[in-house]
Amino acid sequence: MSPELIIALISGAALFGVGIYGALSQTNLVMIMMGIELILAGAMVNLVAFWRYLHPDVAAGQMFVLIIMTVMAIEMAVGFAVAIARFRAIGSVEMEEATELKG
Amino acid sequence: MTAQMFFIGFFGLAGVWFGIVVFRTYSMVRSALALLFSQTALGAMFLSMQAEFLGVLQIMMMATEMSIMAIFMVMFMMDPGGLGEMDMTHQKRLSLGVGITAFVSAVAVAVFVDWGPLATTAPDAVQQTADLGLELLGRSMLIFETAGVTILTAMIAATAVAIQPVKKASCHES
Amino acid sequence: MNLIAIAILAPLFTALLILLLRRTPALLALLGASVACVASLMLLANVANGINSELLLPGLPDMPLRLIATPLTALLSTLVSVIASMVLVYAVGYMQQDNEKNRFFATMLLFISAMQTLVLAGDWILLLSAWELIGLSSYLLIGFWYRKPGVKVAATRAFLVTRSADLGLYIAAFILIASTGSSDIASSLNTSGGAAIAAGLLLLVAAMGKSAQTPLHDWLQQAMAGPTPVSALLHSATLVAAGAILLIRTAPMLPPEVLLVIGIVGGITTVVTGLIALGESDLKRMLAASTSSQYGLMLIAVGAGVPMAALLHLIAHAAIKSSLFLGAGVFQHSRESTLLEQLRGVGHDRPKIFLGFVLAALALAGIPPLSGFFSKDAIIAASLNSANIWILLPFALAGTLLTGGYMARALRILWQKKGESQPVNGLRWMGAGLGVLVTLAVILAAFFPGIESLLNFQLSETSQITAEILGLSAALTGLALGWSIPRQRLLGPLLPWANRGFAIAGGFDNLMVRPALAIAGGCEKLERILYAGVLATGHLGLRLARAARHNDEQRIDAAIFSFVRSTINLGSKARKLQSGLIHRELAISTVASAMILVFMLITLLVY
Amino acid sequence: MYPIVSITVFLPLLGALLVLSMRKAPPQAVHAIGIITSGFTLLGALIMWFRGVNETGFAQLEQIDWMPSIGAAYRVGVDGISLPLVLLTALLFFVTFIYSSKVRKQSHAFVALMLLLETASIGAFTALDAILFYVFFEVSLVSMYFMIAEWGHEDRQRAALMFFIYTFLGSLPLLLAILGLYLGSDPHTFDMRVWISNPPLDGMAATLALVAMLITFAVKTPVFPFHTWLPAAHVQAPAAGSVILAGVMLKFGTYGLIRFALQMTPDAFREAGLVILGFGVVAALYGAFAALAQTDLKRLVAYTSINHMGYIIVGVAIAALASDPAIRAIALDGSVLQMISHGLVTGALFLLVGMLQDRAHTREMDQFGGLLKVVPVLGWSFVLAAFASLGLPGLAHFPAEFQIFLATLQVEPFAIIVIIGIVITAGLYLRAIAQIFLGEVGDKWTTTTMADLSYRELLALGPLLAFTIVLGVAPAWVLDVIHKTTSALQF
Repeated sequence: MSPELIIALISGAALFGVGIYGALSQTNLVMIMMGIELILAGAMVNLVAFWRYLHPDVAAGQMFVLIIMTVMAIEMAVGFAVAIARFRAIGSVEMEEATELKG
Repeated sequence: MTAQMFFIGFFGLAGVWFGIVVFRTYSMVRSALALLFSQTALGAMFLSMQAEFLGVLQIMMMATEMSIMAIFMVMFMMDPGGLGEMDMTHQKRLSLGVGITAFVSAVAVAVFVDWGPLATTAPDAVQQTADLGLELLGRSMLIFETAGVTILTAMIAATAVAIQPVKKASCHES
Repeated sequence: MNLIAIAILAPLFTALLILLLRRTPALLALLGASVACVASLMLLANVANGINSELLLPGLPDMPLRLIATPLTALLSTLVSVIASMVLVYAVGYMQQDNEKNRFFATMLLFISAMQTLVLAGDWILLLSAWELIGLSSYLLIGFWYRKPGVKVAATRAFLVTRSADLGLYIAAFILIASTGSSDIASSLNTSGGAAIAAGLLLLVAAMGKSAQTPLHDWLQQAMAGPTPVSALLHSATLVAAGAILLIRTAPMLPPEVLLVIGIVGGITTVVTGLIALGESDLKRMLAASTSSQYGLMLIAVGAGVPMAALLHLIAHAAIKSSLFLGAGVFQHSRESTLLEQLRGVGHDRPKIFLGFVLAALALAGIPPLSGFFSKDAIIAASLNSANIWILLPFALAGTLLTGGYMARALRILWQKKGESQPVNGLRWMGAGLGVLVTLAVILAAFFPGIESLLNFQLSETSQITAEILGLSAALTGLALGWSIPRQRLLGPLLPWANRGFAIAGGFDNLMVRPALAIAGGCEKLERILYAGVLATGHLGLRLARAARHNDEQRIDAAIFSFVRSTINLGSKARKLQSGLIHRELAISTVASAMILVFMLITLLVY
Repeated sequence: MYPIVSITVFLPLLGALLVLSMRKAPPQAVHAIGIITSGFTLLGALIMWFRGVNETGFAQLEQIDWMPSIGAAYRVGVDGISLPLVLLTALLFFVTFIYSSKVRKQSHAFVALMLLLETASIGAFTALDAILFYVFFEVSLVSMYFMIAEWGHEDRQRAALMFFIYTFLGSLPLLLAILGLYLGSDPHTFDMRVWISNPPLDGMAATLALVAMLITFAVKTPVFPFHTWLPAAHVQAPAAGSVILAGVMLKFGTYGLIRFALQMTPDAFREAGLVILGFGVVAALYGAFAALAQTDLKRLVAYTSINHMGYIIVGVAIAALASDPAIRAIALDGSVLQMISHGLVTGALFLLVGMLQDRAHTREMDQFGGLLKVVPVLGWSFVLAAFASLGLPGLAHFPAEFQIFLATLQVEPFAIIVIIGIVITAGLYLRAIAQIFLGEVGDKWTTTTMADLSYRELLALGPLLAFTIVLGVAPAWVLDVIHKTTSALQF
């Protein structure tokens, strides 16, 4: 049993944890988006590792990676659109000030 | 201790390191660049895992994406240079706890699960790409198309959200 | 068209006609009465030729109403119609002043047709109906001047007494119908035994009521409140006669015990009411009392087992008494009063009328050759021949004596002294009616043989002479006494009692009215108690229900409100949770998903 | 061959719906609708009358399955006992509508309620299905409750409460009895014809059912001591309500007594006959005496109707006790005819009392005096009605009471004491007439002008008085119909 998979998974886990920390801790919309990017990246690493070391003959693994990339792209686009709108509205993208959704 | 294992470990470490760097700097630009590097490292990691297509795709996408992001940083952030050491974080302890918990649990799963025999060899690049193509246009057609349509929708929506509301502008002027 | 129907319906239709046209009531009335008169005379002729006719009408199921024309009924019907027409002729004059002639004549005609029905009735139901109807019409007539004081009491009293006595007729009719299974009178005449005794006694009660026999006699005197023609009709041939007629018709079925009772009742009545008449100070009331007394004599005859004698006296008395009343009516108009004191010497002012009055009075007293003489002798003879002669004869003689007495007294008072009278208009009509009736009273005796042959009945010749002697002597003694000796000395201690009408124990009032009212009062009390009780239970129930409802509402409301309050609190807490800060939401969702993950992991490990 | 019975039953209901549908219509129009509808209903009743009844059983049957699973169906039809009652009901409602056409207080609701009441009444008399009967019965009670509570006089609430208590007490046992009969019948059915042709219950069960039914009908009739609701309700009810209550709804009790108690549990009824007879005698005499004690004219009339209904109870009990079918037929003829005549006479009397009250605004008899001079037509009408009510021959009550008493004497001679009642009623009516109409004109009425009967009132009163006389002079035309059924009755 060779440790490649484990190593890959651990790095994916690390990315995931870092991403969560970032997403939760940052006050800036863009930074939060970065955190999310990292989370997704962690997921991607795992998927690729699984494909490579468990079912290299099934292309579905790679396909899932593609889907996640798509999700990242979408997240970027929407996130930046929102950021633009907010910036235009109140001149800042600080999340501390985004309390309109307060119930 | 094969070369592949070394490269995987190396690039993974690099990606994680740059990922951490993303939240360690006080400058948006630097964070964006760090993220760029992290993503690129991952791309390299993919390559070292013999997923050529995905690796290349990752590097290209992330390069473009992160450059766009850097531009936005410059656009939006106060203090792009990050010279004033202002803290732009909150609920640090919670975030840290959650992050570490997630990391630990994931590692635990990765370590303690019996993954069975690993595949030693992977199909070569051409084969992979062909398989992927067949996969996409065959079994996973629906998912693939859905993803495409979703992207389109997201682009339109993003544009709609982003452009300045005309009516409001006119109100402003008058 | 059947003669019977005409005799009954002619007066009825004219009455309706009067009520509809509201004009010339007198003419119409005379017309109707005369038609009825002609019809009943023709009936009599038919019967005399031996043609008995019968009329069946649909009545109750299996009990048809029947009208029969037998010698007896035809004779009575003739009597009724003749007397009634004469009285009507008189009434035309008498009522000239009155402004409610329509009602008067209509009621009179109703009365006549009811009486015709009564005498012609062939079954119990019809008899009973007619019996009650004459009660009604007499009520209406006695109460004709209903605004006068005392009139309503008199009318009510008359109807009530007769109605209560009528119960006897009701039950008797039920008994007879039950025992024979048919409502036909003729067929029920041959009942016998206990049924006959019971029925006979009950019939006697009914007859006592109608014929004003003691102790039910006082209503008749009060009935004087009505107009004089009414009294004349009432006492002569219609209302009062009904009782005697009933007994005469049912005589064949009466067992001897009942006959004896009838005789005794008649005897007591004739004496008691004779004394009352003698003590009376009002002419019309005196005549009324004498009516009771005369019908007492008839009952004696029936009791003696010779109903035909009673019938003869009934006929004679009808003519006599009606003429007496009519005369009294004339006197009343000329003095505006009926008190004997006021009427002193009125005879001088109205000689013709007084002559008629005298004739009638003598006839009633029983002076030959007037009709009363023969009929009274028949009665006395009957009592002579009867089994219990020693009971009946004294009564009969006493009655005759008293009759002479009060008539003589009345004549004397009416003739003595002078007084001034006022002119009376309509005297011609009155005179006409009175004249005919007086003539009848005088010459009626001539018809008696014819009647006897018609009813193929022979008064017993035996002891005829004795009877004549006894009767005549009694009558003459009575006349002499009455003329010569004032009533105070005649009656002595009896006088006040007689003036009180020999009311036994307060009479009708104390015996019947007061107990009834007392019972009614008791019922009313019980009623209030019941009412209160039920109402109390009802309120109690309502109060219970209200309490329960109140309680329930309290509980339920409390539950509902507490629930609502808690929901609201929960909602506000939830609002606090929703800070709207992206990062916080994010943290929450992350933690939550972590929990979910842990949960899934645990389940994975467990299974 | 139209289903004339059903049409007659539901025509008033249609009228009521029509009235409710046209909220805006003026009161005159509403009353016109009421009069016309009831007129057509009367027409239907007359058609039913001329179609006649059968020798045995019921005629003019109309049937629709309703709840087949439990054997309940819409069954209507008439026999010699119910047909005259139907005619009476239609007539009374007609004249009542004419009389109350002056009601202005919520005339919509009034007319609608009356029409509903008419449907319920005719339905109750024609229903041949126990469930149907019960439904109509209840509906009538409820609508009468509202009638009293809404349009009554000064003390109506208490009277309505009284009425409510009694109806509440009353109709529950009937339901139990109906269920008992239903469970007893085999196969289970609510068809009253089946129950009549072969009574389902016997022994103790029959006795219990009989007792239950007797309670209900004793309250409804009413019989002493269940009668206290009657005077209260009558005194407080509006004149129209009194007429319907006395003329129609009291008949539910006696009709039910014959139709249910006598025909469906005959043996038990025969055993209890003497008790029922006693109740009847007591009721009759008590009613008479209590009426004698009244000073309020309307209460007086109300109590006399207790007396008259008592005669009916006596007649029915006698019919049960009689062994000879002829006598039984006589008694039942008398009882049914008494229902009709009581409806006519008492209806007329209550109308007259209402008219008197409208004029004088009092019902205390000693307040009046000499009114015969003031309002002759009203006075003579009252005299006629009063004499009819005290059973004068030639007027409606005489044939009925004569038959009842005749049968009574033949079956239970001691019970003939009930005949004292006719003297008491005579006395109290004569006293009432003397107090109100005879004597000097009360000074109150010399000053205030009192109008005689208007055309409306004459129109309302005329038919009743006319029928009263016709029924008294020639009872045959009704008695033949009744007799056809009663003589064939088997139990």
